Amino acid sequence: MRNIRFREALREAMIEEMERDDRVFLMGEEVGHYQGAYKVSEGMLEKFGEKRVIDTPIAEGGFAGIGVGAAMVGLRPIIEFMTWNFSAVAFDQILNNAAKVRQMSGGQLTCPIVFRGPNGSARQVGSQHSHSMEHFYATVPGLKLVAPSFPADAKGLMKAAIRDDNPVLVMESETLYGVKGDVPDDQDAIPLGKAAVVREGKDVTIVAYSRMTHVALEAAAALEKDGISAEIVDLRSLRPLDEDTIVASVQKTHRCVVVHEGWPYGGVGAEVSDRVQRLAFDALDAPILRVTTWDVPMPYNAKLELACLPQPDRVVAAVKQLVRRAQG
Amino acid sequence: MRNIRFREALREAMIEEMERDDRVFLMGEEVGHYQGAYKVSEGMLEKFGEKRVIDTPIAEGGFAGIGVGAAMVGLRPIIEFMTWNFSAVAFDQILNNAAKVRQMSGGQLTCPIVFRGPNGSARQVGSQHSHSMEHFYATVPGLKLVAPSFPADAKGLMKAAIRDDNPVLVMESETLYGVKGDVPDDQDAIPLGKAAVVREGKDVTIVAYSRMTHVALEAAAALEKDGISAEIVDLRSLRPLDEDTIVASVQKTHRCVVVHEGWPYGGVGAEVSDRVQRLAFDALDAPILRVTTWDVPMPYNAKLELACLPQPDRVVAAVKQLVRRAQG
Amino acid sequence: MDQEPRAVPEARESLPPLTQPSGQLDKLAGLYRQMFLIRRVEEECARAYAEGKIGGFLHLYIGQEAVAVGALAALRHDDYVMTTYRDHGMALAKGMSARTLMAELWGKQTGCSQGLGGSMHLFDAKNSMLGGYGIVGGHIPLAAGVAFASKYRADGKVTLCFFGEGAVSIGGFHEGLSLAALWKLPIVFICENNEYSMGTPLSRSMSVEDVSMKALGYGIDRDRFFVDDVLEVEKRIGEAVQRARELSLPTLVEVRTYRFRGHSMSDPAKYRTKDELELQKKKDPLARARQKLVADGYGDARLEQMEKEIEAEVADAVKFADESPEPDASILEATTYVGPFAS
Amino acid sequence: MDQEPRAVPEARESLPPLTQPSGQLDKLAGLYRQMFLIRRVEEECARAYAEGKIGGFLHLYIGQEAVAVGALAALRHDDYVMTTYRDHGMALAKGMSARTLMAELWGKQTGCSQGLGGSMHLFDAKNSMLGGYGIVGGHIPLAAGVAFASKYRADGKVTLCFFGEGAVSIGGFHEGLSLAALWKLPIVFICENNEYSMGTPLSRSMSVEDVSMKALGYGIDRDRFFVDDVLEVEKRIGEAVQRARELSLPTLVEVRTYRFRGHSMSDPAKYRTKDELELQKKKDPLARARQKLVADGYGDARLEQMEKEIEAEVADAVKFADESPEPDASILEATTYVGPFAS
Ligand SMILES: Cc1ncc(C[n+]2csc(CCOP(=O)(O)OP(=O)(O)O)c2C)c(N)n1
Ligand SMILES: Cc1ncc(C[n+]2csc(CCOP(=O)(O)OP(=O)(O)O)c2C)c(N)n1
Ligand SMILES: [Mg+2]
Ligand SMILES: [Mg+2]
Repeated sequence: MRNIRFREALREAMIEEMERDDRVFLMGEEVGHYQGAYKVSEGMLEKFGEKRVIDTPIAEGGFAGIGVGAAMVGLRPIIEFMTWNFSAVAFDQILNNAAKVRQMSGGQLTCPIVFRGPNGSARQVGSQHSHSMEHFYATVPGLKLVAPSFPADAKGLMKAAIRDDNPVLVMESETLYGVKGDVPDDQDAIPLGKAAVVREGKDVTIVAYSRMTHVALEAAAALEKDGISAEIVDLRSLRPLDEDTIVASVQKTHRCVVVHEGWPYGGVGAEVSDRVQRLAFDALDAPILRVTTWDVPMPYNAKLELACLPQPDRVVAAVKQLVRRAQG
Repeated sequence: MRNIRFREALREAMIEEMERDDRVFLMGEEVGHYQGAYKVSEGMLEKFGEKRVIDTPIAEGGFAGIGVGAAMVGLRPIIEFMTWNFSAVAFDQILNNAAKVRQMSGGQLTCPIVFRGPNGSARQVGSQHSHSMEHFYATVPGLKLVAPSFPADAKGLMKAAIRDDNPVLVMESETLYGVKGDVPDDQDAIPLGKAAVVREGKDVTIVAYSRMTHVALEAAAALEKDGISAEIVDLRSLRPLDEDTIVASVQKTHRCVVVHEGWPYGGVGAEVSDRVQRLAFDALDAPILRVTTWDVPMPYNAKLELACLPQPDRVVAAVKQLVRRAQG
Repeated sequence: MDQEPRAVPEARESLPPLTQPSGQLDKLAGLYRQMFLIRRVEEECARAYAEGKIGGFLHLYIGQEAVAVGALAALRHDDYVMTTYRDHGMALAKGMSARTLMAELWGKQTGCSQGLGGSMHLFDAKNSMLGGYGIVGGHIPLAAGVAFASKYRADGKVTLCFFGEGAVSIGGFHEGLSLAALWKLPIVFICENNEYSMGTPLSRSMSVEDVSMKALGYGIDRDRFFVDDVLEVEKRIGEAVQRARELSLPTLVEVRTYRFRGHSMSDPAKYRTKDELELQKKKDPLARARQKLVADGYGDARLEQMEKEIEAEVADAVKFADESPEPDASILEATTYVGPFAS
Repeated sequence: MDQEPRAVPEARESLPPLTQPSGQLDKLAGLYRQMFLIRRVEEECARAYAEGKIGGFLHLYIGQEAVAVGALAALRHDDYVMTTYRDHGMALAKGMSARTLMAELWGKQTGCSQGLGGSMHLFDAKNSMLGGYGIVGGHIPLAAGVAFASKYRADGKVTLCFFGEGAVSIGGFHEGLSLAALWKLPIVFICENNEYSMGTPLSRSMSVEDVSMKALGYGIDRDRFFVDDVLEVEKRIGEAVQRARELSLPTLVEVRTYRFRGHSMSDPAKYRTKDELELQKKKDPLARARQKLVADGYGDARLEQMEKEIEAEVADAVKFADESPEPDASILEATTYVGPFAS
């Protein structure tokens, strides 16, 4: 067991898989000579050379497409978006090619590719750089999508993503890259599609992923002081979505709060909400509530940004609203 | 009152607004000399000339951006996507520029633009041409989005969209263009954000929009034969979403089925579901069900395509499941 | 389907007018055979479309056959091809059988994509036909990626990427060419300039009608010619293929061609005059190749025999498509994901 | 803020070395003043960033000031400008006050965008500064749209669109230029080629280092020069502005420049050597302009006076930004939609 940072865990996963399989390569802006915009790929160019760690010009649509084309003929690319925000210019490649090539070819071709990079808000980077892009991609059949919260999961899910024969989107978080966590020495691939109960509780289920799992943990600690016991389901994988684990938890707690970054309209949170009300209708003592980013473009001002983002106190308030309602 | 086609209603709205305000122009692929890929803009080039009805090369990102830039300095562009599918290559322009320019400029600039075109499946046009793009856009604050079901609404909402000072996305349907309906002679703008109860009923609320309103109407007729009375809420506007009308209906019927084209994960349907369970929790006798396109890329084969798309019988089955549940 | 194997590029010498060694004549006959097959298959498809056997969009290649046939004649069997929705000619020239193609257009399970893709998405992995794509320009980066893989693996393969002149205005064209040029990928970009993108003539889609000029900005080689003679197409594309294979350098080739039908079946093509069309039809490269064969002494009888064979092949394919079963909904999940479905 | 009005382009004659009519000298002094203001504002911003008063990304323009100042000197006040996230120089040269700029970077309500946009998104509608944008290449079509509006209204205005050489590889560049060329829009595309896009040197981002070569593919005029002398920048951009204004023709201009700081505050710029940086700093156009003024007899005293004024202006702006209130959350909805909020 070692205590390492999130970015190191991701890097180890990529390095181990690249050592295992020479069809795997890493491509993106500044991944090589610059050592990665957020140092996730630090040292990888030196280790694998320019053939397998490839710096690109600024052309996300182009190199995302190059990745898909290379995957179609048997390579296993890892395409880094410097941040997922920039995938908006590559949206068509992911929606129309990565996700569809298997279907359009009637199963003749597959697209074993990983798209990865930091997602969601960073700090004060403004409205064009603070998108939670999972809400656009999780809806697309043909894609898988993971958003780990802890270094061990980051490593295990990244390895699974690279080995998967489908396009897998790995959404990291700039604000988690420095976070440390225990990672088993022999951390292997973690199956995609399994949520983790990262805290047991009996009064409410808080569903979260990525950075919001940490927010949920803080909220749960605060709630505990008020005698409310929160269970936290860390989704880890957004597609496939582990509805069994969510539903089992709600069957136990009878209340559910979903916490995620990104705007409230639709998206992953609404999907979780829809499934819970559908699959655990009789178990619910109160409506499902969501704590999300406010429904506005992200402001630059630090205080307003904090106000927009889900914080522990907003999670606490949502939980208390449910508990009060059930009591009153 | 005149009985005209959906495409004529759209055209009349554009013509009337262009006559009213010379800052309004229409731009897109084949809108002029070719008379529109689906003939929505037929005759408009002859009427307004090449200055205001502008054929573009195939460069959706480019001409969407040109529209946004022109809107920022006071023109009022109508940008036609030949189909909304092709907006995937313009996604960044809509997400990052149209929706954000007001916020980034602290309110100094506005973006009075309309993006429009047919959305959703047509017939057997395959997986790259059958997207229901509303699920990607309705989530974005800064945008408004309408998806009318009938010619009168098409005309009224299009007029409102053109007069609105925000970016408004008008999602039409190729399969509705030929549908006829009564349109008042003096049809004026219809306020954005108001749903319409297009059929009254007492046992279940069916929420739908665009082509699916017609499917819902068929389903309701079939249900009536079985003694089930369905109320249909035609959303008309997806953002703003008229939750008051939906909730009022569910308060009355105690059951809700949402019908829409597009994949089930997240999206408009999940949003409706989330709001209904949250705002009408105590009124619900059964979980909200959704009838959507199957969770796969759209197949070319005609029978499979029909199977994938929401059909009246699937809506009927969902309603009966709810009714049975509440009884049993 | 026994289809004559495509002729392999042998000699690079330029061809003297009409007195050719019989090898050349046989080769031309082989190419003519392919062009004629494409023409006849598509004519039957047009009929089938009118009968409602084919749905959705149908973009015919009639008039442009010499491009696919000539260009692909310059390839090895395992070289790659990608193109647009106007892909029937490319698929047949790359070795797909008429049966497989027609079954796909009929939406049948025996089609190349099991009836899921239809006319716009013809894929044939075993013949390295990597598909027809519906988003204009979207496949250009993909093709660069295929060429990237060839370079990565040093497998010596070349990728041909076809697109219409309408695609030249879109971002994907630029990004694909930029990256291929920067990374020196073994690819040939072939712009089939048929003078119209839907109803838009060249003059209203591009400020510079000479598409090949774009190559200057990327520092890659370029070529440009009118498609009259299928053998000339093979030769010119062959040079670019050689540059890709031997030097790993991309080329942009603009071929000037013409489509005799509308953009798709729903297009009455009112944007051009009858005279224009008639003039172009007089230059039909298919007819030209046949005339050459006749003039060169290939023999009417052999030609008619060949054409009869093809008629039979096409009739058989129609029958095959008619009689094939439709796909079952059970294939949808398995063609969406490899392995368990992810919802 | 009283800022000296930007000099207006008067004469087109080429400037003899260093003996100039006093009008030219005053003009150079005015441009120097702007460059010095930009330099000093940014130096203070760097300090404020270190102190935590500014958050997020901060991309300094230090070293490139002569581009903004020279280019904008060729404009009328109501001509339009759009640029990237590296936008401080552009905003100041277009007439934004240091107060308004710094307040924005401090995230204050008195900032140009009420503290919502920050460093990357400086907008100043009344000065026709139409913003800094964060998505590389994304604003290039917007700028074409602004020029489209000018042509539509025949308002005689010209749009300048600035971007880095890193943007040349992206689709938005190509689409923006294609359409502007096809429709003959009154716009000047100015590529500020500062040799690096983040850590990537030219050689690894473009197959053809001469960005202006791209113009050949669009059939538009082009220009290319090293930025040493701010007056030369004004003259060369002025020619393109004139072409836009009088003939409604776009131009692609590549200016070779250099940034003295890292890409943003978090970039230690390890990808270049100290020697390279020192060499470039010796060619600093700001210092060069000062030397010219001194050599030409503008007078040390006047210069020092000017610099003192600017120091005061900057100090005042810092104080203003420090003391300004933060925006209230109540502005968020009203800056998302005009009129009622739409959720
Ligand atoms: C991004 C995108 N925009 C629009 C379309 C609709 N569309 C399909 S084909 C076509 C014309 C293409 O013309 P060209 O590239 O010249 O090819 P051709 O059809 O002549 O072979 C258009 C506009 C599309 N498929 N994709
Ligand atoms: C589409 C997109 N991809 C990546 C980025 C991240 N990014 C911001 S600036 C930059 C480098 C741009 O270099 P250049 O265009 O030369 O401008 P400079 O910074 O040198 O002024 C990159 C990669 C982005 N903002 N947008
Ligand atoms: Mg064409
Ligand atoms: Mg640069």
